[in-house]
Amino acid sequence: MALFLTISFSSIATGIHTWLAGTMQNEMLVKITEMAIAGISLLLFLVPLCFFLGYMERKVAAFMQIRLGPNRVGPKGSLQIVADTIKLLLKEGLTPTASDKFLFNLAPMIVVVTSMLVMAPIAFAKDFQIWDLSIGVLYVSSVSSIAVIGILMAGWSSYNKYSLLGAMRSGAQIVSYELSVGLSLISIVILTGSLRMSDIVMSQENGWWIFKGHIPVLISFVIFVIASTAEINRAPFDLAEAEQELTAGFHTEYSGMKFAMFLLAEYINLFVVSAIGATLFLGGWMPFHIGHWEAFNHIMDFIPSSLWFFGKTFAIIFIIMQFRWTFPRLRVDQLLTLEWKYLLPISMVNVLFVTVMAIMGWHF
Amino acid sequence: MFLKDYFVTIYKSVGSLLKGMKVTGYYFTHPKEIQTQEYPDNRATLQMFDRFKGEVVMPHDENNEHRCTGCQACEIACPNGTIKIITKQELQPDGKKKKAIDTFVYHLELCTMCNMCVTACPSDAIKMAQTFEHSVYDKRQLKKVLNAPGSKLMEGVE
Amino acid sequence: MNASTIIFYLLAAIIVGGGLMAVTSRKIFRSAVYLLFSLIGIAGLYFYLDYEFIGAVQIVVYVGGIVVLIIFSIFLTQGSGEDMKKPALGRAVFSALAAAFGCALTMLYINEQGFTPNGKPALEPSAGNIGAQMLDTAEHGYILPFEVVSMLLLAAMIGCIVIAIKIKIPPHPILPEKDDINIAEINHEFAPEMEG
Amino acid sequence: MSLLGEPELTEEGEFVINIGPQHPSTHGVLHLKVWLDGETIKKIQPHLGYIHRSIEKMSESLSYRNFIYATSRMDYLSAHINNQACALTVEKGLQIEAPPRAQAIRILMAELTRLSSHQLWWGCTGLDLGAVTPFFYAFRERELIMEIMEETCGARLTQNYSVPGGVMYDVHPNFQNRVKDVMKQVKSRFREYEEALTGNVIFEQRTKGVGYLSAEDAISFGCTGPTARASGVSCDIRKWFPYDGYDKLQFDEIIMTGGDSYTRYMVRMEEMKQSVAIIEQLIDNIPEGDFQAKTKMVIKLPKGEFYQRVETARGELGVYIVSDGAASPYRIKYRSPNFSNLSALSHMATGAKIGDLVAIMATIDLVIPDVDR
Repeated sequence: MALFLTISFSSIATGIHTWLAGTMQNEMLVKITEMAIAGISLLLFLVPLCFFLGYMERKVAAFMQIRLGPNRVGPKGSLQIVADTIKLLLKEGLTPTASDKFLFNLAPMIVVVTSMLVMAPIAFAKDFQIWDLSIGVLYVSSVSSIAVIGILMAGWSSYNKYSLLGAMRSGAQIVSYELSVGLSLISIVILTGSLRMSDIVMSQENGWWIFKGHIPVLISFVIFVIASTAEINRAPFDLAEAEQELTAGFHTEYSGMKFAMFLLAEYINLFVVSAIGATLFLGGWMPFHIGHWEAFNHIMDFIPSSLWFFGKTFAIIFIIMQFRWTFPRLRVDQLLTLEWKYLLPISMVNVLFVTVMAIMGWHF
Repeated sequence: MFLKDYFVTIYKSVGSLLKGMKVTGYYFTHPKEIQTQEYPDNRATLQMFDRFKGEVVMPHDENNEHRCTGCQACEIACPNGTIKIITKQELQPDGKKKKAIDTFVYHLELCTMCNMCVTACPSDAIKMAQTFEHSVYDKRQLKKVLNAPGSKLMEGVE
Repeated sequence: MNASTIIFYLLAAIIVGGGLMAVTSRKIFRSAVYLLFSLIGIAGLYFYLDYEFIGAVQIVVYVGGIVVLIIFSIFLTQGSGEDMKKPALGRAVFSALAAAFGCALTMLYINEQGFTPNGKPALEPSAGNIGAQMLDTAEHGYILPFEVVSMLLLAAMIGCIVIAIKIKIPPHPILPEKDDINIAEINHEFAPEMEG
Repeated sequence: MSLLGEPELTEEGEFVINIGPQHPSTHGVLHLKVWLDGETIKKIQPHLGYIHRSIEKMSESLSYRNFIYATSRMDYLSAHINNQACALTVEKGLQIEAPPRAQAIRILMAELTRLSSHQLWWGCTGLDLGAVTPFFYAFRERELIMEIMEETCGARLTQNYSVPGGVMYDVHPNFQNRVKDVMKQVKSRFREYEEALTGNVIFEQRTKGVGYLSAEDAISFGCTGPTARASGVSCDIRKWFPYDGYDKLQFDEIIMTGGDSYTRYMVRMEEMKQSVAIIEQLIDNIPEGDFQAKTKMVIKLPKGEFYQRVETARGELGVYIVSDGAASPYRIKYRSPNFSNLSALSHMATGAKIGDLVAIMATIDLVIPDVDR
């Protein structure tokens, strides 16, 4: 087990590449095969992940609501979500007659593909990263902004007034909250001096930013969690689907597999924002280190880096889930008030503080 | 003081949100509070209240005797026409003819469990049973005959 | 033909095809979506050239900003779900000519340029580099355009706010002061009615 | 024909959506036609009749004993209070009064019903505003009250426990102990309700200043119950026209003057506490004696008109019986609280957002079968 975890991802990738290059003479074929391998392995990771998140959400909700949750299919109901997926797969995918069929079918794909693209620069463990590009943080915030178009498209093309209202709401919401997310990410970028994910993780070798950065980083972490909950359209910011108001908002008309895609995208997004929060504020795969306590740091290093990463990510996921099962939903104007009157000014001032802190070197 | 109000609002709001999260967090960490009754699994231990109104039944004793005289008080008392009693004239040992029930038809599908028939019955012939799993695939099965075949009126019940 | 050529032509096809479809589509919302493809294709081209920063900025600005705004304005347009009318023949011919001449001009300049690879590796766009260059006043600094653009955006924002301000609709009924309601009086009014 | 549907664009920028009859937050088959300007509501037109079962007409062919059971299906959350109202009307016609024990049992049951109804309403309010979890907490306590009902009346929702002249049978031997236990638990949970929903800043923001109804409007729309009392109108039938011995009990009529959704919410929360107080006063003091007055087998009311009003969990329920001396009523009319309260909805929600509409509907606490009957 330990041996397996110490094999770095890049060495596996190089091994596969040399083997493929050896067997196939054609350079193009090698590239295509590698792309296919990367895509399939990502899918093989994502689908079980989404199953787990779906199961986790149900169980968390159930325990908070003094229920048992799914407990029929599989041990402790763990296969319930698989059964549900099979049900969704077998269901008829309805397309409303009056809808714009091309866009109606395109929208869920855009949403899913976008959320998968954002996975690229995330470091899952030590040396385990799909694409360590130099502007990782900027890439994440840029690519995730495409998702809103998928939602707008879904709402528009459904030929349904509820969908349209939901799409309008989510458009206003995502565009606004992107600012706060961006600003809270920037505060870490300022402290690190790099947009590269691996640099950001390495900079937390002697302590995570949430501890090193005093109160300003704590504030930006809180703002990040709130604003990214809004970014991924989860309660209490789920105005785009707002069951009690708009029945299901932008995906009212979707059924079967197309609906499942929205669900898939929601869980991938949930994982992605939590992973980014964990990477930027809680040190990603970096074990818990305290300054110069060598012995303590050494013990912490024994815990595999992937465990650290997933532990932190799921802690954030749990918080976001608890939000969903605790709070009432905001109204559309209050949503924008929260962003423009509270989160944005605070995070702007906060960035100023962080900058001063970074220049003066007041962090550890 | 605008700024003071601003921060006091934030402080109070965050406080109230954390209070809410404390409640859900408490229940998340205390699985003993779970209220779910796993219904089909707890059938063996499930105890219905003795007054629970499940369906109308006519108790018979070991001699296959019931207490229904066929007075039709229940049929009149029923608001929905759930009960239909078909009577016959039975020859008594002393040569007199006496009214007795032939079939006591009970339409469970029409019954609202209002208990009017049971209170109307002068001879306590019918009562409410505690069964509650009434679903069937064919609704004709819900039309029941309450008196057992070959049953007789109990001695001494007028 | 190797893999990178294929990728290049694929991206080029997406860009050109998206642009053509955006112009020729009869449905205005679809036009916006085709434009989106075209813009994403350009971003892909930047990524393909290893200019990740430009690619990401392209997505942030054009896809996340401009296309979303276009879609929003389409939502606010009356009758936006209808097919647009076919343009008059004269207009179509004129537009086609303008596009052709523009294309020819660009081709001319590109051919004159002659593109010699300089062999140097791409500049590493670290956050520090970007920041330094953006705020530099020296030869390759961008402080002036940066400031001008921000002024322009400010002006645009003020314009938007001015346009968006409507004549105020009567607001939601405001709660009266507590003293406004005299319970005893109301009860007095209510009581005779209740005696039935 | 535009994608939005041209015919309904009655004015520039105005568009119409139909909320219901199948919609998660209408709590039944209510259909609201809503004219919108963006998200702001300009007008609401409720369309009724989807669940009309002609209970009134049906009652004309039933005897005075039998028609009561159908009222359980009107406002099914106040089923016992509806039964009680009918029984009281018949008693008025017969000029008899239920024995003291029966009266006390009826009040206890009525207050338990009110409590359980308000608990369900509390959960649903949270649910409508997007907080799913309080719903389950509310149902936990409601379940205990349902168990009391089940043990004594034999049914959880449609009890049919009140009959002309008293109650159908005496309370269960366990009744008093069980009620005391449940009241202890219910009281201890009020604090949790406050933490989970009442004090929550999002909840306050969603309900404060939303759906304002002035006292004058409340009276002119005929609103009753907590909806009117939150606007400062004193209209508790238990105080104004006491029945079944409510005048012997100590309790407060909750009147607040805010008039908005939050005040309606607070009125109901306080009423729950009052119900608990009433139950605690009475539970140890149930008089001994008969649980039912002697009535004839076939009840015949004298010729005339009889009217009796009671306070259900939602407001004033009036039962109006015209008798021609026969064994079944000549005409029955129910004055149901929800119908009048619903009529104020359009007035309250005009100028609010769609999200507010849900909050307003939640705090009026509509039960649609009672609107349609």
